[in-house]
Amino acid sequence: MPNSNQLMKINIGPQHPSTHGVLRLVLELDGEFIRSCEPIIGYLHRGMEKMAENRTYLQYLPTVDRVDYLSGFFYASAFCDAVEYLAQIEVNKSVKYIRVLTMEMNRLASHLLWLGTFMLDLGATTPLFYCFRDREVILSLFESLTGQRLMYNYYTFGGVKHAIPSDWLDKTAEFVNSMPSKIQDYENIITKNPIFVSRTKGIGVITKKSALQYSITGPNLRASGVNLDYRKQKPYLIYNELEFDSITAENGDSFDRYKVRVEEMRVCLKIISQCVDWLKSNQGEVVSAIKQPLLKVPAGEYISNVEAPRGLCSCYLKSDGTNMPYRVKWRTGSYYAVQILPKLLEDNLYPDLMAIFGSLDVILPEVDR
Amino acid sequence: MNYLYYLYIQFLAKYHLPEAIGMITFPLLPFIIVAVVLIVMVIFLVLLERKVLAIFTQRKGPNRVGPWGLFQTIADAIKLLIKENITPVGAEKFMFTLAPLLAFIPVMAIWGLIPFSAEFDFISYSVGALLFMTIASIPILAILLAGYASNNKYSLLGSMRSVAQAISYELPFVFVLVAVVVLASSMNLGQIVLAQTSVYPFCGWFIFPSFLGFLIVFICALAELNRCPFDLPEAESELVSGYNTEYSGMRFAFFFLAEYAMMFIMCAFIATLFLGGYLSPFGFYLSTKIFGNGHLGQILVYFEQVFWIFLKTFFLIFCMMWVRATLPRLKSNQLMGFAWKVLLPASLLNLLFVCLYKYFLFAK
Amino acid sequence: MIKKITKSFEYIVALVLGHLTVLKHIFKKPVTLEYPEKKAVLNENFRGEHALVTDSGGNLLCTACGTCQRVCPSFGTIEIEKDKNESGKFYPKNYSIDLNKCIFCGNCVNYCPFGAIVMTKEYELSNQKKSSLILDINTLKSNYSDSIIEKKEK
Amino acid sequence: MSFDAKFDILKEQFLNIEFISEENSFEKIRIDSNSIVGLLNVLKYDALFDFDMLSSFIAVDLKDNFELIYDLYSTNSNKSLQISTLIDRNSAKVSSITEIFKSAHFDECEIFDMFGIEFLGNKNLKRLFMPKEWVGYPLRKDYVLDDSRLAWNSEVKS
Repeated sequence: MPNSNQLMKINIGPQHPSTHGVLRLVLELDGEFIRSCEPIIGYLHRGMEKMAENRTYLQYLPTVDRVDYLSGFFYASAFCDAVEYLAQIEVNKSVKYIRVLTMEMNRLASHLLWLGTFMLDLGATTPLFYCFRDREVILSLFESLTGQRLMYNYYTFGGVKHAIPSDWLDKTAEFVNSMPSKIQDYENIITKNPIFVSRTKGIGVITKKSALQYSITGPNLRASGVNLDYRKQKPYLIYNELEFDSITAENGDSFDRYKVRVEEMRVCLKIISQCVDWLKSNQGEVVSAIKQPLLKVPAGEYISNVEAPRGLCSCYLKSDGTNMPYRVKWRTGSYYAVQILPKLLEDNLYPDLMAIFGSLDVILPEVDR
Repeated sequence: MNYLYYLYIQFLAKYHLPEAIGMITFPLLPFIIVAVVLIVMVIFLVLLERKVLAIFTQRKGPNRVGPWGLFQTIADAIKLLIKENITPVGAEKFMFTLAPLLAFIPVMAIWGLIPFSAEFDFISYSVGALLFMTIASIPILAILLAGYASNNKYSLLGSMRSVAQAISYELPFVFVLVAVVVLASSMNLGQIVLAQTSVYPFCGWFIFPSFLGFLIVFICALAELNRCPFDLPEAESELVSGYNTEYSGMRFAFFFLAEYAMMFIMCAFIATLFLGGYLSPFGFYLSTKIFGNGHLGQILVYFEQVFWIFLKTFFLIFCMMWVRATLPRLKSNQLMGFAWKVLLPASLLNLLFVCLYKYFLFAK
Repeated sequence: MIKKITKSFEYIVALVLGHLTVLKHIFKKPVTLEYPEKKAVLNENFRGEHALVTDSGGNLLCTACGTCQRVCPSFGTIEIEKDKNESGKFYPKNYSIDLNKCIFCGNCVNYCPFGAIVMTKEYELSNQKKSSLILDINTLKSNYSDSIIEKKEK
Repeated sequence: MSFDAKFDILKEQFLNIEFISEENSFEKIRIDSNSIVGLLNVLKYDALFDFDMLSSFIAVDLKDNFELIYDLYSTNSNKSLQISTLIDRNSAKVSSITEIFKSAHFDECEIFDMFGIEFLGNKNLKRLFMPKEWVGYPLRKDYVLDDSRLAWNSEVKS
């Protein structure tokens, strides 16, 4: 091991093309090999948990989408689930189906963006445009449903803001039918590509033990062989009624994380089509009945778990009977993925940094909150 | 060629200029045409690359500056001209300014080597192919010079790596060149093209006996131009942004244009070696059929030959852009390993096969 | 040795397949939208610039009750000056929305008991001065009349 | 092996361990702060409990003292368990659990950054989100938001 003064200390970020937000990595390079890496985070800290303590429940709801702006529905659903449990607000079935439908479409959009930027890190430019072309369809569907493309503010306690537009379900069904061929296109270009395989197979291996040690969840954990999918293990909303399977792979390297996420896109499509069929067949009262702005939630505390695209998102809510939450704590997936990054980067080649970091699907608003 | 000379003298005589001036200036004409065509071609190529990549990804590509975005590259060039030419402190002034020129000038020289038609063979040496390889490797020196002269630790590292990559991919290139020379039994590019003539369409070309050689040369050209799967030096924007970190303004424009001009000429060279240069793929020339065999027909045959070589070159350029659209980047250690462990033995294998093919076919 | 050959043959097939899939996209129409010339079609519940609803007689529905202020997640975005007109009904003398702070969440529209505020489809809001991003009552009224005219044209 | 039987085993090993289930809240095992490491060791490595993942690590400021909630989860038996301790407010010290769960390092740095709770044994405990020279611990209830740099405090309406 060369003594540390020969190492070249460089730092990547916080403004950098491939750090998916504002992460700063201080790397010590020995020629081509990375000897040590220290992530410095906090550049995107907006004080989500402090904001909750001086805002009412309804005021805090729009900011919840911004915890992770690529999967806003998951965090809104976690927060609404917690408040509805504490305030004993009943939510009828069609609202649950709408929530699962929009969440799965959001997961598909988030995975598409991940695939595009991951391939861009590795140097292939065209998959990015194909993924964004497909993601654009989902975003315009969300825009016609909720009014905005990324910051939805569509869920409220006890239902959703407004009903589904008339032709929305048909457009979604049409989109779902067109997607499998597109995903097959991505597989043709990427999966067996010798350069991609040689750059990601056996790189950045997370063993099952270290994954649990660093409490990695979501696709990263399932790629290491642990079959932990909160939609299956602890079914919330109506996941127990839906018929789908959770994908796992064995050796937990970058290639398997890629494989798990691409298969998960197909699972999302299956769930979306089931939800669309159900919603088409039975109408239900969807708009939330709670209209008074100063909602009082009785004292109590609750942890609601939701399977977000980047790992488990659990929202701990403690209320003290007033109309403002007493304490909100967000547990997000990328927070722990950044923590395991230095361990993965040890003694790897410098170009592998992009292959490993891209495959972990880390996004910084989730890490800094 | 003398018919053209006769036309040129008549043209001068109209402005009652003496014939002597004609005699002096006539040899200059091709080089002026070459320079103008090269600059126009490079400007058009930069735009073509962006348009082709756009078509692959269902986009429109630049279409705001001029009709279909034709003046886009001119606008970029003017922008680069206006930008300030910064010379970093502590840089070797003379070598810092020499490097971009060293990258661009050889490319102009090589342009004349390639036979654009039976008559427009501006520089036809008996060792044309060898001369091409030597001059084509001068820009690699320019990269090394640029890296060293810009007094920047990162660009030195980047230029070292891109020079190592270019050299290790030159070796298979030369071995396949030897195979082609064996096939054509002459180094002169004109002869190589003539050796590929045959009555039936296509089948005289050297791509069929040494298809493996064609693939190797295509890959080596990609590596030499630092293009897609091998664009590690530029892609080092994470660590080192390659040798042209410190360059700005017109100097950067020179490096940028040199890269595209080099791409065009490399593709033209591969076309002459393997795809039968200016020979028309149908075995006969359309213009003789249409305009008969008189003087007019003969002249138009030359221009049709120019058309065929440009068509083949643009087909190869399209393939290079097509590869760029699909493949991700190679890692640095794979890059070197691929050249020495795979391409070099493959090129030797190709040389062996070509020699056997030549021995059995022409032994009688 | 045979495994190596089959593997490299498999790689070549994968490469060719990848290239052909990319080539396939040449024949598809471009999906990009040329923004300034063609504009995207927006749904009616798109959350754009705000507008104060006026009934046929031209006076505002808003009774300056302040619910929108209480529901707005960022403090100090909506400023209202309450006043009583001759018939004893409250009306806003001055009503301003500070677009620098507004996050376009639509809470004010959703929880307004009188449906007095509405979000139009206007999204080109960039401006030179930050002060011109503070919409006062007249611009909010004119926004509403513009959006009504637009609806009629369609 | 019902939960109560398992809980009795724990009762013998640890003195002041109690089972809390307040109304409208999830059940918690309350234990005092200096035997946390022992309990977590048992819960993780003992085959009976096998809670191998610390899913989340929550700190709450209860005005008179702090509460730390360890949300454990066992992947094999798909069960989750919440452990809670109360820490005195002014001498906020608790032993670190990074040896047992490596994921706790970031959590402990964040809690130190937000609440000022010292974690003994954590090698480089430093502020995670706030800048190094920040004064005060933002998530404490008595933290006054009077910093002039904050947007809504500045009365200047540009």
